[in-house]
This record gives sequence, structure tokens and C-alpha cells, in this order.
Amino acid sequence: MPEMREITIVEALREALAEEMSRDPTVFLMGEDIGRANGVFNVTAGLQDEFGKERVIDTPISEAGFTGMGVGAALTGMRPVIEILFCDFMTLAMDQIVNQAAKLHYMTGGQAKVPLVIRTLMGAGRGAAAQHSQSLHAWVAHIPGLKVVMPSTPYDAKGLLKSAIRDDNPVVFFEDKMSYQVKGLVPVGEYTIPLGVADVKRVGGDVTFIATSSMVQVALAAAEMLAQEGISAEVVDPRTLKPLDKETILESVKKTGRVVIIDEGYLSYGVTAEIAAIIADEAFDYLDAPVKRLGAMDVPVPMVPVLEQATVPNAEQLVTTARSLFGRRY
Amino acid sequence: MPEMREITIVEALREALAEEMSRDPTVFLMGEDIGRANGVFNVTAGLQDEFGKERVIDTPISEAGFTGMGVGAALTGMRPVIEILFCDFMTLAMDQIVNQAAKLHYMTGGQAKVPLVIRTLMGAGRGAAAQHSQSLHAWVAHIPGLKVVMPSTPYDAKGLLKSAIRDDNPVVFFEDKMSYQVKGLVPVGEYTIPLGVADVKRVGGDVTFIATSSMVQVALAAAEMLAQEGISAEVVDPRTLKPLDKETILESVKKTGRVVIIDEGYLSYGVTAEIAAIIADEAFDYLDAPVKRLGAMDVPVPMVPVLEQATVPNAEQLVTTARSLFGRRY
Amino acid sequence: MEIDRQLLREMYYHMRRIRRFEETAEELYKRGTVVGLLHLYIGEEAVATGVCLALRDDDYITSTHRGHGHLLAKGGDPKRLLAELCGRVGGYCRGKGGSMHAADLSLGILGANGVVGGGFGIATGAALSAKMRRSGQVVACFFGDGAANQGLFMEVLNMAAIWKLPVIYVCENNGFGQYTRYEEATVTDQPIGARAAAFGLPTAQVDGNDVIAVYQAAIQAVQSARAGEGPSFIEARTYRLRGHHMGDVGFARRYRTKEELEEHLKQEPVGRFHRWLLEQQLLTEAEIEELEARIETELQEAIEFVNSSPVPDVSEIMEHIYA
Amino acid sequence: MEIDRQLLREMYYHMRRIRRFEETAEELYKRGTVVGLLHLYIGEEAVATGVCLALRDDDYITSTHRGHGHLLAKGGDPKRLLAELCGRVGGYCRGKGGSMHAADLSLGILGANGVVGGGFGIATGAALSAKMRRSGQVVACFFGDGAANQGLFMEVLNMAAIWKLPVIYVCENNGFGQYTRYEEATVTDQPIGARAAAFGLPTAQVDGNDVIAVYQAAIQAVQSARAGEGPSFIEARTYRLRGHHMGDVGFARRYRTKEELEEHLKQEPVGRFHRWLLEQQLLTEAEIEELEARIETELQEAIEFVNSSPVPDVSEIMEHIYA
Ligand SMILES: Cc1ncc(C[n+]2csc(CCOP(=O)(O)OP(=O)(O)O)c2C)c(N)n1
Ligand SMILES: Cc1ncc(C[n+]2csc(CCOP(=O)(O)OP(=O)(O)O)c2C)c(N)n1
Ligand SMILES: [Mg+2]
Ligand SMILES: [Mg+2]
Repeated sequence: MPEMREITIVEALREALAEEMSRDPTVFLMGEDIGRANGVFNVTAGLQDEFGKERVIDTPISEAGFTGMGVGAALTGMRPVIEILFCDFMTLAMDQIVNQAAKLHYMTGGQAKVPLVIRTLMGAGRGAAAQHSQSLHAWVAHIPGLKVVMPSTPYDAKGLLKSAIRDDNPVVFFEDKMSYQVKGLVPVGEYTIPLGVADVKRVGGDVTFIATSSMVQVALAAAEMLAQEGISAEVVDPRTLKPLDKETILESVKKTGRVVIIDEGYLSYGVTAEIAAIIADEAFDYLDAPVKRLGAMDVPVPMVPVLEQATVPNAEQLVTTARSLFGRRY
Repeated sequence: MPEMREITIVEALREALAEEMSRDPTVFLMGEDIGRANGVFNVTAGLQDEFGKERVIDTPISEAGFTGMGVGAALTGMRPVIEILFCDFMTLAMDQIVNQAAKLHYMTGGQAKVPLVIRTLMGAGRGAAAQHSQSLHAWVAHIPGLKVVMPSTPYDAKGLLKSAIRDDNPVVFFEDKMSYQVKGLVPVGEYTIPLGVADVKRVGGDVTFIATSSMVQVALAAAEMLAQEGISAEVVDPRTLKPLDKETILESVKKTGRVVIIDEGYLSYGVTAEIAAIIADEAFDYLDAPVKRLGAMDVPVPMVPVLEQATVPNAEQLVTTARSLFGRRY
Repeated sequence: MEIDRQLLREMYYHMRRIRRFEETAEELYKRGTVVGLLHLYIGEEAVATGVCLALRDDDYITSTHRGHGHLLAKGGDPKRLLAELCGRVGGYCRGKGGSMHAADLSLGILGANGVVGGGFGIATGAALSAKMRRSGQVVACFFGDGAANQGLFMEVLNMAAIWKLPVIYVCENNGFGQYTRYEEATVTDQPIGARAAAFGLPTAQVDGNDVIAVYQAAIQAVQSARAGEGPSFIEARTYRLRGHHMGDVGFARRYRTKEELEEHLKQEPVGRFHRWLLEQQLLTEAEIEELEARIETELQEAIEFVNSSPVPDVSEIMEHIYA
Repeated sequence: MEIDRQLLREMYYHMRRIRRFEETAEELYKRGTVVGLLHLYIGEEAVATGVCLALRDDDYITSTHRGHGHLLAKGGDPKRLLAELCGRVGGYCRGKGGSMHAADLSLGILGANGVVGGGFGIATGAALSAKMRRSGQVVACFFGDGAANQGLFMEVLNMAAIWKLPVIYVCENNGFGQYTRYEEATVTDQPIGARAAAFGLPTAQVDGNDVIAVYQAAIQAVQSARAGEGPSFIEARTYRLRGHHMGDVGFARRYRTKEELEEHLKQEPVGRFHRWLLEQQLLTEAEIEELEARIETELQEAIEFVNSSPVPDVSEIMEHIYA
């Protein structure tokens, strides 16, 4: 058993960046205020001191520009890790992410490689209103050529970020800003987690919760609540949306026959829909109840916290939804 | 019965634009080469001659800029209809569409109105490769505050575009470039089609095809083929993705018990997923078979036609998929 | 240019009112009454004031995440603004927008913006609209030195120039974009105005802590816009006296020294204008005191308004998504 | 600057080869052998040639939708390019990219681009990479007059300037963006170079139909980039002699007159260079004929290569999505 210690997601991410930069001189960081200011959420704290201004680059507020530069640097031998502060601002760089980074390998018949990581923030919760609170991972998950990562624990965050950096493809890595201080056990030594492998965060037999990012905590809380009623919930965290570990998801659903998918993106045309659709097709014969899902409300995130909070799915809603699946027997 | 004549989708769209510009002096058009050049696909043919350079504005190649200007003009009393040539280039204007246009009404507590129409092209088929062939309607359908329209016939195209222009919200209007020459009957006089009302394009009892845009033709062709085998397919065209007419969709699925959803966006995390998820939840008890869907392959669209064509769903695939739903009885 | 006493009084009133509003918001933020992100305009009051007083009532402005000064100087209501910051139904946006989205469409205030540079398109489109409607309206587009590095800026400069749109781009260069210094993120051997000049716009660079200088540059730009001569650009050099936003105190020492801050405090625009008005005997102490008293009353009323205005009911969430 | 005969020969070879390649592609397009969208570079050969001959083999270029000239001048293989246009497995991208995405990473050709302005970020990032790797490589970023109106251009100008990146922005002003004239879409009282100058870049405006002038400007820019002095900008004024793309013949009379076209045909760069070389007795008729014969052989080989190279099998579709 490796030695473990408890650290936060912020610390886990920081370790991943530092380790990968030490290991590979082609890894470098680029983004707004990531250097001298240590990053707005401290993820890059101390890295500019450690690795210098050339490898931890403070950029102007030019998201399209520095994302595009990340593509160019990745094409020519470097492994840039860029930060787009809030994923709401990916909107400014979608051409670079989707038309350039995602497609260059394919369009050039396999010649070009774009080992680019885009770190970005998702999630409501800070009263930051509609332009600073979105979770737009469904957009990038929709695009062939991109990989999409959504860690929910310090252990996953570190292992997945290291894999993302070593991956030869563009990877969009979503960090939930309200989960940065979530703590968990992380091994002292080196490890990575492959992209495309879901993790069963809790084993159960009656109902499956498929939960992403901060919704994993919500699902675990709901599972605890249901346990008291004698309902045993399994919590599956896909960890990456592309590649998506369909097998683990389907296996769990086939076992329980009941499923609720929970994710913080807008509900409509969001990530929950894809997972629900896969289940409704490929696990149809095993389902004992309708496929349910919870997402953020289909509304621009309001600033005032009492409304804002109500837009994000919570454990009570999940419990209620799960319970509703047991009212009926087929 | 109104007098009818057969016209193409291009002609229908052009009529809608001309009629709305005549009716309302605040309607104006903005886009690349829409004026003197008549629009790359002739949709705006003759409109600059008719309405002048001030109301049919040829823009520089500045998608973010003129989309943003559309928002500003819409906020201040005008009804701009802008054209983003290929929806692949919406990537350059997503901030304006998603963070500004879509959210201003909400963020200002209902003060601001943004009656902006964004016309754009979708679909593969011209050997134009991965950056000119996408169907990115799932992105905008995901965003609260936007309406999303996808006409499949000249009749719908005209009636829906007129409604979009009169709507007080931002509307993204997707035109399929390979369907422009599709012909159909259109009344001579004035009419509109409300946004949010699906249309049953073919009545049937055994299986439901839910098809969007150019896939409606594919679904109709498949339905003909199946009719010969004694399978009666119903074809439902949602016509608008936001608002989505769930009732009509669910009604049809409840009637037939079998459904295939077909759309030209990338399959994964695409529009078919949302519709499938709704059905798997709300029509679960009526389903006699897994919920199936067909979308574009999850691949950057290749240039060479033999590969390109294979990425787009076709009638044969739809027939095969539909047939597979009848191998089993529950 | 002759500036009459009435106008000077108004200038002082607005600058001082913005300052006191911001101090009040700061105070209420610390108490937890103001919620969400709060970016204070303290130190930059002369810019909004000088520009907005050069505008007509029906002219438009677009504002930024640091937008209270713009809204107030354009005639916005401190009660409704403060209530918005506190997330109350009496707020400009019923609490849905907060500080970064405050707007008063009826006063031509087209909204603050959470996206850096988010106002460029809106402002330029409003100018297009004004031109098409032949309304004679002019648009002032406020943005920061950081925002000048957004490509959208240059896209709209080109269109404003070729179509001769009545818009004034006002760059508030306060020395920082978050925690990155202007000089680190932006070419400095050319001023920001060189970008506008590259599209043929007349440009001015003024001391942004000198309200008269700002006003004079704005008047000229407004006249030329109103006359159909097209867009102009103004860079107002000023200095951010507070952190990037409330709640980032930990960052304070990372990007500037105490000495630098103190040096700039000496030049802060409200005190400087105050001293100058007295020195030049343009306003009397009594007049100033009267203005200040009026402001304090207004702010008192604003606080009372906030206290009387409830937080919105959860049932409001789904309202206002579609018009 | 001394330009030796060997270099002149190479210049002529490249220009003529590009011209003949394009004419061949045009012909094959009409026969249906070339598939997809095809934008011809005819009339603009001097730009790619002058710039690429100023580069080292390991330098980078980024190209545009009108990119055959750039690729060929940088040393690309006409066989593989033509095969790509025809969608054959022998093509640079195995037929998956087509004309708008042809690339040869091994030659530093980072790809054509279907998005107008899509190369700005890639070029500037490659320059950053070259600088970080201390490789001494330089990047030439080709783009059109239309692309200069994409905001991304100005974003990268700023970063290239503050970080002194070895990149040369080469604006091919061919008078049109699709069917809109340069003068209608772009501010013209300032040259496009003023935008670069606003960020402190040295700028040059040259006759883009004069390969020597282009070459000289490029050499200077390359030297300064190689010396660590940062980015430069070149505007090459040229003229698009064909339609925007093959298959838009119906548009021809909408945006220019026959007379205008004929006027420009007189200035077309290949014939002009040919005449000049003979006049100045720098190359002999025999030398030129030999070069032309070599080109014809190459193109013949390219056509044969196309004919022998199959269209990809459908099973290839799902290959190359992920590395
Ligand atoms: C597109 C975008 N990128 C990043 C941010 C985060 N951010 C908020 S304010 C700010 C700095 C803005 O600087 P400037 O434009 O100079 O305005 P100032 O804050 O100095 O008034 C940044 C980077 C944002 N809101 N929007
Ligand atoms: C972002 C984007 N907008 C629009 C188009 C459609 N389009 C293709 S080429 C072109 C004109 C480009 O003009 P310019 O940059 O001058 O290059 P040229 O064709 O003249 O070589 C346009 C508008 C596109 N490909 N990409
Ligand atoms: Mg600033
Ligand atoms: Mg051009």
C-alpha cells in the first residue's frame, strides 16, 4: 500500500502540474494571472517561482489568442497546459478548441498532434451570475477529437491531470470551483489514472447514480440518506466524458435496473442526456423504471444566492427522484 | 384553401426576409457577402437592390464583431437578422450568442430584449471538410435564453423564419446547405408558423421517426421503404429544438411504442440524446423496444466524398435500425 | 472650453457620490449584505463622470464588471443599484444580475458586463442602430486596459470606422487587469490609442484623474460622433485604488507595493478635484458640504431601500428567461 | 541586396510551378477529379515564393484556404498535394483534409486552414515554441486582407510583440474577401500594417506581384526574427485573378468588371518576372525552357500519381480521430 496523505483538490492539481513540469521540459503553463498572482484559485501557486517566467506565462486577456498559441506550440513539440479562467470564456476560444485543436490530427491524415491541455472552471455557487457560473462541458464532449475530463476527488484530479498532460490529444479539463477545497487521500508517490475509466465511488445494488464532478459528492450524500431507508445506491463517476466508459455504466445499470444521472450542466441537451440515451438503448431490457436525470435548471444562473442555489441539483432532489423509481414494480 | 405554388427552400427564405423587411422597417440584414453578391447561396438575392445598402449590410469577416453588433442593435430598437455563413464559424461568436444575446433578458431582470435572428448553415455534403461541414445546433439548444429552429421544407422555412424575426428573443436558425434546392408547396399569401410546434410529416402506427432538418427527407424515404415491408412509420419533425414540442413527440411514441431519432449533428452528446432521454423518462411505460438514434458519426467530417457521405445517416441505416426494433416483442 | 459652475457642481456631485457609493458597497460587502462579486471603481471616478456628463440623456453607454461609476454618472439610481448588489427584488435586475449586470435600459445604460470586452459589440451595434434610426444618439463604450487585448475591440473599430458610427471608445487604463500590470500584458511602446488610430479614429490620451480633461476630450468626441463624423477613442490614465475585487485581499502585495499605492493615493481624483475647486474658488466649502450632505442622504435612503426590499422568491427563477 | 542567378532561377521555378499546378488543378476540377472546395492562388505566386525562399528548411509556415502556393514554395510535394485535392490515399492527408487542410509537418508546413484567420494562433504559438526550444526557427504566417479583420490577428500581435516572438505576419492583400472588395470591408485611410505598427512591429508594404520586393522584405523580417528582435509585418499588394473558388462563376460579374480584371492581368507576376528576367538578361530563354520542361514533367508525374492512388476505403473513417 502506498503512503497516503490528505490534501485538497487545489493541492492535488498543483502537484500534478509541478511533477509533470519537472518530468518533462516541454510542459509549460499559460493563462491569466497564473504566474506572479499564483492563479486566481491558487492552483498554480509557486510554480512561476519554481519554473520561471518562461514556463509559467501570464497572458493578456486574449483567450482566443493564447488558446490558439497553445495549439501552435503543441503542434511543434511542446505540451502546453493553458488555463481559461471560467469555462464561460471558452466561448471566446471555441474556434481554436473545436475547429483547430480537435480536428488537426484528423484533417492532416494523422500527421499533426496537438498535446494541449485546457484547464477551466465550471459550476455555480459564488454569486458570480450568469456569465461566470456555467458548466459547458457538454459542448466539448460533443466534439470528436477532444477528450473531456471532470475529476471529483483529489486523487482523481491529480492522476487524471497527469494523464491529460501526457496524452497526445487536446484535453479539456474541468475543475469545479466550489470543490477546490474538497479533501481526500492521495498517494505520496507517482501515479496516473487512465482517461476513459469510470470509478465506482460507492457500491450498491438497488439504484445507480451516475454523477460527474461536484455532483459526485451530492450523489454520495443522497446515497447515505437512502441507505437509512434501506435503499442501496451505487455511485458511478465516469471521470471522463470522452472517452466515456460505457461498460462500467451499463454494468451498474444492468445490475440495479434503476438509474438517475446527475450533472451540473444545463439539463436540456446536456451531458445527462447522452448517458440516459445510451442506457435507454443498450440497457433497455434491464431497466425497471424510467431513466431519470438531474441537471442544472435551464436558466441563466441568477446572481442572488437563494436563486442560484436552487438552480443546482442537490441531494434532497436526488433522493426524491430515486425514491420515485421504487413506487412501481415491473 | 390558400393558393399554393412550388418553390425551393432558398426562395422561401428569401420571401420571408423580403416580406418581413417590407412589413417592419426595423428589420435589417447583416453578414458576409449577403448584399452585392446576393449571398453565397443566393438566399438574399436582390435584397440589397430592393432595400438598399443600409438595410442589407455586407460586413467584414468579423463574426464576433457583427454578431455582437447585432445584439447591440437588437437591444436598441432594431430587429437584426445576421448571417454566419457556416455554423462552424459560430465558434468565433459564441460569447456574443451565449453570454450576451441569450442572457441579457434574464440578467437584467427582464429589462433588455434581444430580438436577434442568427441564420447559419449546417450539414456535410459538399466536400468542404471538417471546418465547413458541422451541425452544431446541439450547442445552442443547450443554452437557456436561445430559441433554435431547424426547418426541413420550404413551407416550414418561410413560416418559421417569419416567426423568428418577430420573436423578441434571440433565435438561431439553421439552414441545411444540401436542402436549399428542396422544393415544396408554399401559400401565396402571408402566414407564420409558431415556434415550438412539431409537425407530423407522415402518419404511421408502428414506429416513430423523430427527424430534424435534412434528416426529415431521409426519414420519409425510409418510411416509404418500410411501408413496402408492411411497417408503418410516423415521421415527426420537431421543427424547433427550443422550445421543443415534447407533447407531439411523446404522443407519437406512446402510440407506436418504438422510436428512432435521427439528426445530422454528431451522435455523442448531440440532439438525439436529449430527445431519447425525454422519451426514456416520460414514455418509458409505452416503449416496446430500446430507444434508437442515428446521428453523424463522431468524426471530423472528412473531405473526400466517399468518406464524407458515410458519416451522414441515411435511409438504409434508418430502415435497418427500425427493422431491428421488430425482432422482439415485449 | 468654458465650464460653468453648475457643471462643476454636478461633476463634483457625481464623483463624490460614486466614491461614497463604493465605500458604502464595500462596507455592506464586509457585512455580507452585498453578495456576489464586487469590483470597486474607487480612484477612477473622474472617467465615468467626465464622459457621462458629456452625453445627452438619451445617449447610450456600455459598461464593465467595474461599472457602478458609469451607471451612476449616467443618471442611474443608487437605490436600485445598491439593491441589485444585495440581490433584492428592488434592484435593477431583481437580484438576478448583480453588480456585473446592472443596467437601466430606460436611461440608455445597456448593461455592465461580466465578460472582459463584452461591451464592444453591443456598443457598436447600438451606434449602428442609432445611425439607422437617425436618432442622433451617441454611444460611449467603457472598457479597461485589459479589455483592449480582446480581439473583438479591433473588429468593431474597423466596422465603426468604415460605417462612421457614432461611438466613443473610452479605455479606462487603471494600470491593471486583475493582478497583471498593464505593462506586462500590453505593448507599451505604443499607446492603446494607436490601435484605434490604425483604423483612422481620432484619439486622445488624457489624465483620467482630471475630470475636466476627461470631459473636454469627451465633448469633442461626442460632437464629432453627433455630427456624423464617426467614432473616436479616448484613453484615460487612472489607477485602481482597491483590489481587483472585494475578497482578494490576499493578492494585494503580489502585484504592487504599498509605496506605489500611497503615491497614487495622493493623486486620487475626488480629493484632487475638491482641492482644486476650493483653490480656484469655483465652489465654496459650503456648497461642497451641501452636496456631500445630499449624497449622504441619498445613500442613507439607498440603504433603507435595500433593507425594505426582499430577496426574490425562488418562484422567480424561471421568469425572464424568454421575453 | 545581391540576388544571385541560382536564386532567381529558383524563384522563377517556384512561381511558374505554382501557376502551372493551379492550372492543372483547375483543369482537374472541371473534369471532376479534384473534389471539394478549390481556391486558386493564380496571380499571387510572387508572395508565397518571395517569402518562402527567405526561410530556412526547418522554419514554419501557416497557410490559408488559398494555400497551394505556400505549401509548394515551402518545398511541398506537388504529387501529394494534387492527390490530396483529389481525395486520394496518397494525398498529404489521405484525402481527409483536401485543399483547405493540406499540411506537411515534416517540412514545417503547419497546415492550410478553412477558417479565415485560423492560422494566427497556430503561427504565433509555433513562434513561442521555437523561442522556448531555442531552435532559431522562424514562422511565416500567411493570411488575406479579409482575415486581417478577425480580432484574433490583433490578439496575437500583442503577444508576439510583448514576448518578441520570431513570427512574420504576411498579409496577402489580393483585393477581395470572397466577393467583397477590400475597400468596402476594411478601413483604407490607414494601411493594414498600421494595425501591426500599433503594436510596435516593423511593417513593410510591398508590390506583391514583384517577387524580388517580397523576398527582400521577407529577408529583413526573417533576419530580425532570427536575431531575437521579434515579429514583423509585411503587406503584399496583389490581385486575385480567378474567382473566389472554382464553381462560383456565376458571381464573376458581381464584384468586378472585365476591364479591371484585364488591367490586372497585365501585371500578373509570373509573366512579369519572366519578361524582366529576359530583359535584364538574368536568365536565358533556354534556361527558362528547361525549368518549364522540368515543371511539366513534375506535373505529369503528379497526375500519374493521382491516377495510381486510390480513394480511401470507408474503413479509414474512424482512423486518426485520436492520436
Ligand atoms: C473574457 C474574460 N476573461 C477573463 C475574465 C476575468 N477577469 C475579470 S476582470 C479581469 C481584468 C480586467 O481588466 P481591465 O479590462 O483592465 O478592467 P479593470 O478590472 O482593470 O477595470 C479579468 C481577467 C473575464 N471576466 N472575462
Ligand atoms: C471565419 C470564416 N468566415 C468566413 C469564411 C468564408 N470565407 C472563406 S474565404 C473568405 C474570404 C477570405 O478573404 P481573404 O482573407 O482576403 O483571403 P482570400 O480568399 O482573398 O485569399 C471567406 C469569407 C471562412 N472560411 N471563415
Ligand atoms: Mg484595468
Ligand atoms: Mg483577399
